[in-house]
Amino acid sequence: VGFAGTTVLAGEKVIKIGTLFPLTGPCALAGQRCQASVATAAEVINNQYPDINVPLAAQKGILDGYRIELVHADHQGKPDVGKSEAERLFNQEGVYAIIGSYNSSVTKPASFVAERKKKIFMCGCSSSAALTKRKFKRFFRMAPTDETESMEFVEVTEWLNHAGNAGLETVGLIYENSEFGKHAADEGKKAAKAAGFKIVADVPFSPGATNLNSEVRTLKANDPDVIYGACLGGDYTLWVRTMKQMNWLPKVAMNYCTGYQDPVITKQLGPDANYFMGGTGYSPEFAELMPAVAAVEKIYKKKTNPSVPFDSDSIQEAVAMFVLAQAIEKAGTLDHEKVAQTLYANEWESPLSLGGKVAFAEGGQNIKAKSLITQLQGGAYKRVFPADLADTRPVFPMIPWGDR
Amino acid sequence: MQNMTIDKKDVFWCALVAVFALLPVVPGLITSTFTMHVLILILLFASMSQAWNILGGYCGQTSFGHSVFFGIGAYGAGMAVVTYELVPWPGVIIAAAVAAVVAVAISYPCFKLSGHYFAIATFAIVEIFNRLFMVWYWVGGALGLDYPLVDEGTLNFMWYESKNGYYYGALILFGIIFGVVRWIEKHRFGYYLRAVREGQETAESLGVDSTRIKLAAFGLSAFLTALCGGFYAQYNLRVDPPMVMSLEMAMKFVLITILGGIGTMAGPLLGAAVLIPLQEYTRALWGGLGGGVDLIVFGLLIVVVVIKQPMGIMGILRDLKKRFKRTSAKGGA
Amino acid sequence: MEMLIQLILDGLVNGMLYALVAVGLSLIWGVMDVINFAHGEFLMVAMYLSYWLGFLLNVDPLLSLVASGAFLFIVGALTYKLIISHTIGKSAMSALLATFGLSMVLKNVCLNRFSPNFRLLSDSWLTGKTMNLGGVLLPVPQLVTGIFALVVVAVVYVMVHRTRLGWAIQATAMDKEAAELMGINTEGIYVLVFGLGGACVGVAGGLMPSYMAVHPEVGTLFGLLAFVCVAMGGFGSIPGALLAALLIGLVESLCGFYIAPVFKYVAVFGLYLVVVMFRPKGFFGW
Amino acid sequence: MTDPILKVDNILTGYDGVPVIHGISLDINPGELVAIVGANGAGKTSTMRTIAGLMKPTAGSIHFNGEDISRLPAHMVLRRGISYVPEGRRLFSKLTVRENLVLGAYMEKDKHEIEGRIEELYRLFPVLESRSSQVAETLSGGEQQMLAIARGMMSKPRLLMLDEMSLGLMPALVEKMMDTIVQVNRNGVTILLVEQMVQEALEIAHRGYVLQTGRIVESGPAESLLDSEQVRKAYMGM
Amino acid sequence: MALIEVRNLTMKFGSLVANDNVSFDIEPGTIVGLIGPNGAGKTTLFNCISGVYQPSAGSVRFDGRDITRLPAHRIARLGAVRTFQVVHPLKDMTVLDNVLVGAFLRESGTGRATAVARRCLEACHLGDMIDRPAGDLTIGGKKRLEMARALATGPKLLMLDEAMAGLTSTEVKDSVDLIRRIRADGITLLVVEHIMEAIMPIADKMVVLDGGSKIAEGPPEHIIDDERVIEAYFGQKFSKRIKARRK
Ligand SMILES: Nc1ncnc2c1ncn2[C@@H]1O[C@H](COP(=O)(O)OP(=O)(O)OP(=O)(O)O)[C@@H](O)[C@H]1O
Ligand SMILES: Nc1ncnc2c1ncn2[C@@H]1O[C@H](COP(=O)(O)OP(=O)(O)OP(=O)(O)O)[C@@H](O)[C@H]1O
Ligand SMILES: CC(C)C[C@H](N)C(=O)O
Ligand SMILES: [Mg+2]
Ligand SMILES: [Mg+2]
Repeated sequence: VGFAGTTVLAGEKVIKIGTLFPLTGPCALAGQRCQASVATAAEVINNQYPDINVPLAAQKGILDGYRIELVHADHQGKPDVGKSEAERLFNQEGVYAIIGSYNSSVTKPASFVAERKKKIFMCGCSSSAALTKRKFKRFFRMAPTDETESMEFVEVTEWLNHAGNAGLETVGLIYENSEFGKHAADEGKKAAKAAGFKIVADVPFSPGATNLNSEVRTLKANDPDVIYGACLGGDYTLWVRTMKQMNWLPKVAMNYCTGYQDPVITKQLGPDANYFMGGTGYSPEFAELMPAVAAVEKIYKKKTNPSVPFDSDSIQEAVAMFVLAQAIEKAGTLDHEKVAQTLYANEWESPLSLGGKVAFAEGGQNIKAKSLITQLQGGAYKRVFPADLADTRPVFPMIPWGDR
Repeated sequence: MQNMTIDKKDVFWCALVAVFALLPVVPGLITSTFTMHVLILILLFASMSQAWNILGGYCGQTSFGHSVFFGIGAYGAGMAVVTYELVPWPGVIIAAAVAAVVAVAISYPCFKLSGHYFAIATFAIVEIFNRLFMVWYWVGGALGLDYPLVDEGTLNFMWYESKNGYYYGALILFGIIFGVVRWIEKHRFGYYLRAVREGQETAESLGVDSTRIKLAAFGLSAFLTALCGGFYAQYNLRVDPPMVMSLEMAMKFVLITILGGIGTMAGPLLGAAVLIPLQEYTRALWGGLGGGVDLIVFGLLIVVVVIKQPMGIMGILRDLKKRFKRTSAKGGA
Repeated sequence: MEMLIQLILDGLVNGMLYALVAVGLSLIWGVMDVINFAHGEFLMVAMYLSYWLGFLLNVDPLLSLVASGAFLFIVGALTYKLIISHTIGKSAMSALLATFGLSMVLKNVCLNRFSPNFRLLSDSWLTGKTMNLGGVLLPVPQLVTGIFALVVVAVVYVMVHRTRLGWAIQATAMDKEAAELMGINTEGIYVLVFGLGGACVGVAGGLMPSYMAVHPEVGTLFGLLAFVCVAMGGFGSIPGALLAALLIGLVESLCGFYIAPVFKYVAVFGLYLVVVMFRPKGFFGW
Repeated sequence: MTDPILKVDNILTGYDGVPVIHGISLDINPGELVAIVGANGAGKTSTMRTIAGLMKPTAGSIHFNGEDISRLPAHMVLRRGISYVPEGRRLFSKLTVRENLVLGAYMEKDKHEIEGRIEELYRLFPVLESRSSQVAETLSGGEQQMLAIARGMMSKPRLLMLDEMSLGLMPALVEKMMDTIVQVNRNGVTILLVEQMVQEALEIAHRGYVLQTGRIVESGPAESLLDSEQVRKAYMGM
Repeated sequence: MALIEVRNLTMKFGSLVANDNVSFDIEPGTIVGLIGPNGAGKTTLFNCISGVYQPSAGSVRFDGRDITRLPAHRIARLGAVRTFQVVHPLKDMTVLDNVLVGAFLRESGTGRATAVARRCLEACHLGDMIDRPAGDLTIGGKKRLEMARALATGPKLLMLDEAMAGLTSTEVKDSVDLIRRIRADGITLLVVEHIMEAIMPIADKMVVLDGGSKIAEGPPEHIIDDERVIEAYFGQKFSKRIKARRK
């Protein structure tokens, strides 16, 4: 029984690409955005957009008239489902490659399927460093890893000590106890320890918590100067709200690409969202750094409901689509081996990436991946670090709840 | 009259044996790996639910805790391969034994509880185990265990391109577990199980040591469940607590059995044969739409089946049989 | 010392919220012996209703809880009429299966209609207010929820134990057929009980968007905790559910702080096991 | 002659489509005490359950006071004035004796009236008064039976149906129950009695019906049934 | 030596003394009737002997062994099996399966156990119901099922708690015949019964309880004339009748 679902019209040349994201379940919000992001990129590639300044936008399709056709799949945030959906995409739907799949825990088994089938797996934003340490030959990841982000956090912390005389010594961690949170926290701890900071609080919590009282109390009791946070969605708002209720804040709070960078967070939390910091790969406020994004984002906004701009995670999925298409175009063939080699061999133009370029090291990590440290000020993501890209000085220490 | 019923039963069993005899040649007939995948899952989930059925169906102790044993089995395989870089077999066997021991250990306090109190206790146990495994570094904690690329074959119980190996594995598992239950059903142990379910006091008045019976049922059920867990780890190449040791997984054991017909031999198979394809095909059809349409349809279908036939699919079959009998009786008269 | 007081108050306030969620479940479970697996999703639906009323019509949660209570009454009654009534007297487990299906439907219909976005009312009357009692901080929204919880629990208790209707409810719970022979319209009682169970959780959900984000998954853990509360208190015992909920809140708070936050739910579920080891029918169960 | 208070006309009922009552007709006049006797499994209980509205007849009709009640649910049947004391007691096991009695008068809202009825019944069954705050579950078998009857009478029915009332009662009590029933009947309550103790039942009844495998095989004045050779042989072991 | 020796058995529920210092013996091969007013403590005594309750004081010896604190299933294994006054059929199992559970106590093979079960069912006049779910039986049917099930365990002592309640006189007669046959097979019986037609003719000895204490013990003829028993249990009218019938 085939579930082809699409018919190839006579004469039309189609490259099927599978998308694999958590469209339902606890990570559905992010997953749906990622899916929309890939769809946006595919639309730009398939049609002529002379005014969009992104490779392949100006031409129609690739490889002389091939159109990209997306086949969407939902892994619900579950590794077992992700693995079987990946197999279905390859075997049943006959997709050429898969883009996905947000959760690192799912990306691992799903990309395993691709690797042993000798097919390409493009990963946008899964952030576990382990993914690109597996020496896979057909796995490529666009985003920086938690490892790099953690080192960045430490760098910022040191910089604040240095430039701002902040006297930051102790670090606390709060993270959802999932594959992602745990991994991020481990990296954070490692980096902080290496730089001589003292870890005074290590607070994992079960995602989807009914309250975060004990978690925040524990933080408050240990009173770290800096917090590295990895909380998603509802948990992030709950965390911030709970800190407010307990009338406590660290001097600095830095967040992995998570709840912090959600484009609607400022709407949800209002002014309470301010003065938190985090790693950011993209935000509409970066327009001057990444001028090409605006036009693409217009399409993206139409595909999201409620309509939102790109965020650092979802935009990476569009990058993945663009880079893959560029590689196919450049390789001039659909041969997986050749395309994979081409991907490795070149440095790719990527106006949607903060670094502007994409290039892969062995294992598939994008070595040009970059993120900035931003701080929410007045509801906007202000760039605060590194200095050469900054547009604002950080507000530091965070303004206590009572004085806002 | 008596002969007739025996004859009919024989026909039924012959038909069943014929179907099972055909099962091994299935891989030759099916080219789609997705269909194979669905078949494998049907066999696996039927086996899991049958293992659950020993305790939950025959013995009447509704456990929402079986994902603990399933998880232990999965961790056994996973740790053997990932942590100790061995073949999965010793891990699975040890884990199955551990699962049985854990079952016996937790059942001591739990068996004092009746009905829903027991059910909630088992579910509390899942939540506890899940959260402990999430922070237990030795078993991988929240990071879970990811399979490395190992050689294909029976020794590693790992196949990449073809699904036939997994299919036969699932079939053997299915054969073992259904065989065990079939044996139980016809022997003293099975009668005692049901007697304990229907009335513990009565059973004891007839000389049945209900505590021992329940312990045995729990241990056996856990052991078999763990075997299925090991298979699942090998099949999915990853083990982590939300995947194998969650309440959601535990619910599947219960749902499939209830849907098929609780406390019956064929129930788990029927339930899995309906629920799994429903789940997989609705997802294949509508999952990509993104709005959870597949899950809405899936949920609605469950509700409709229950409304139409609260006794499960076995109930539907029984109704059909009754109707058939009545019409044939009329015809005969 | 101050910390201890603070933690105890934290726990009690949270416990009262759990009680409010659990009381409806206790009613349904105790009277009908039906496990309503969709209870957490009822909560979620109520939260959405309250959120939308606040977002679109600017109704404060303190007012919309009336609407969400009423709406969930209807949802509960309909659930009984359309689904549960078909399973009564058949297999004990079929209601569980049906409500599991229902919970899946509700969760995903909300996901489909309202998107997976999480939503929070950030300018309700109560949002962000805290009360400072000599250094001990208490969040006002949770406190108000707690007060509502006590009121609702008291009302339900009085209704079940001090009124004619309550007698009828208890009689129906014990022996449906015999109750009918007393002239009690048991079908009506069932509809009412399911409706009331819904209404209780409706009130809880109505209040919550002023401090908790609403999203399709929000009800899950609350649902689980409600199950534990009801069982720990003893099925059908409303004071039992309240006591259990408070205890759960306390254990969560104290263990979360003094041992480690990751273990707080381990402690909660462990508490249930400990309680039923000594009292196999919960605190006040039969 | 007056119209019958209860007229059962050729009813058919069964369980899961398997018929157990194959066309039963009964007429009961106001003020009568009628006994239904029959062997185990003859369908006595099923007949009563059908009249009480707990089972729906697949054919035939039941008229009470001229009104067709065959489609009414059980609680509506009670409101018409028919009280059924079921086989096997069916007490509210976790409630006290007194609470069970109060529930028996569920349809009555007047507190004093309820008190009055309870007093009355306590006079009839003094044991119950001494156990009034004991939980029904822990009563002895006989005590439970008394409570069941008392509860059935709490609604002041016009027609009282008693199913196997003597089951498990000690001889002295059976005697007393029979006296009580006659007493209740004299007070104007019509009674339909199902009994295994055929002799005792027919001794107090005005009329009787004999049921066999879902059909009425004999009926008539109680004395003539007592004398009937067939009845004596089949049910009285003589 | 007596098969069962009950010594000073006392059972209290809170302040209520359900059995008060009860002692009696049962000789092997006899039928002992246990009677007494409703609530006298007969069922409670059964529960204490069969291990459902742990007596507050006193002891029970069975076949020369102290069984006072043994769990119910051990006592059943030793050969003292009881039926329940409030019937407890294993509802969703068929009539045959119900009895099989009993039969498995002595026969581990399914085939032979089935043979035993069928024999017991025939004896209890349930032969034509074997494939029906036990829940479908009428009260009388369930009572006979209880008996068949207990019988199938191959007991030394069979304790029947009102096994004949709910039967018509003719059916009672059948059951009495059955009990006689059971005794002829060498099984000792302890029978609680309110139907005197059933118990009087066959009992070798009667034990009468009232208010938890034993008020009389002896052969049926003596018991009938015992004033205390008439007062507490039979009632005047009834005892007249039964005496008349005896003549
Ligand atoms: N719940 C049931 N399901 C199926 N069949 C039943 C059920 N209850 C009774 N029956 C069958 O219906 C028939 C009539 O039963 P009913 O209870 O009316 O008899 P009865 O005359 O009251 O007998 P008894 O004196 O033993 O109480 C019997 O053959 C019985 O097996
Ligand atoms: N579990 C219990 N808790 C409290 N009281 C009990 C319990 N079981 C029995 N009783 C009481 O003990 C007394 C004896 O009860 P029992 O059931 O032994 O009487 P019985 O002689 O069998 O009467 P019957 O002939 O009516 O069956 C009764 O007064 C009863 O209320
Ligand atoms: C923040 C996300 C990009 C990280 C993702 N949840 C992961 O598992 O890697
Ligand atoms: Mg009857
Ligand atoms: Mg008794």
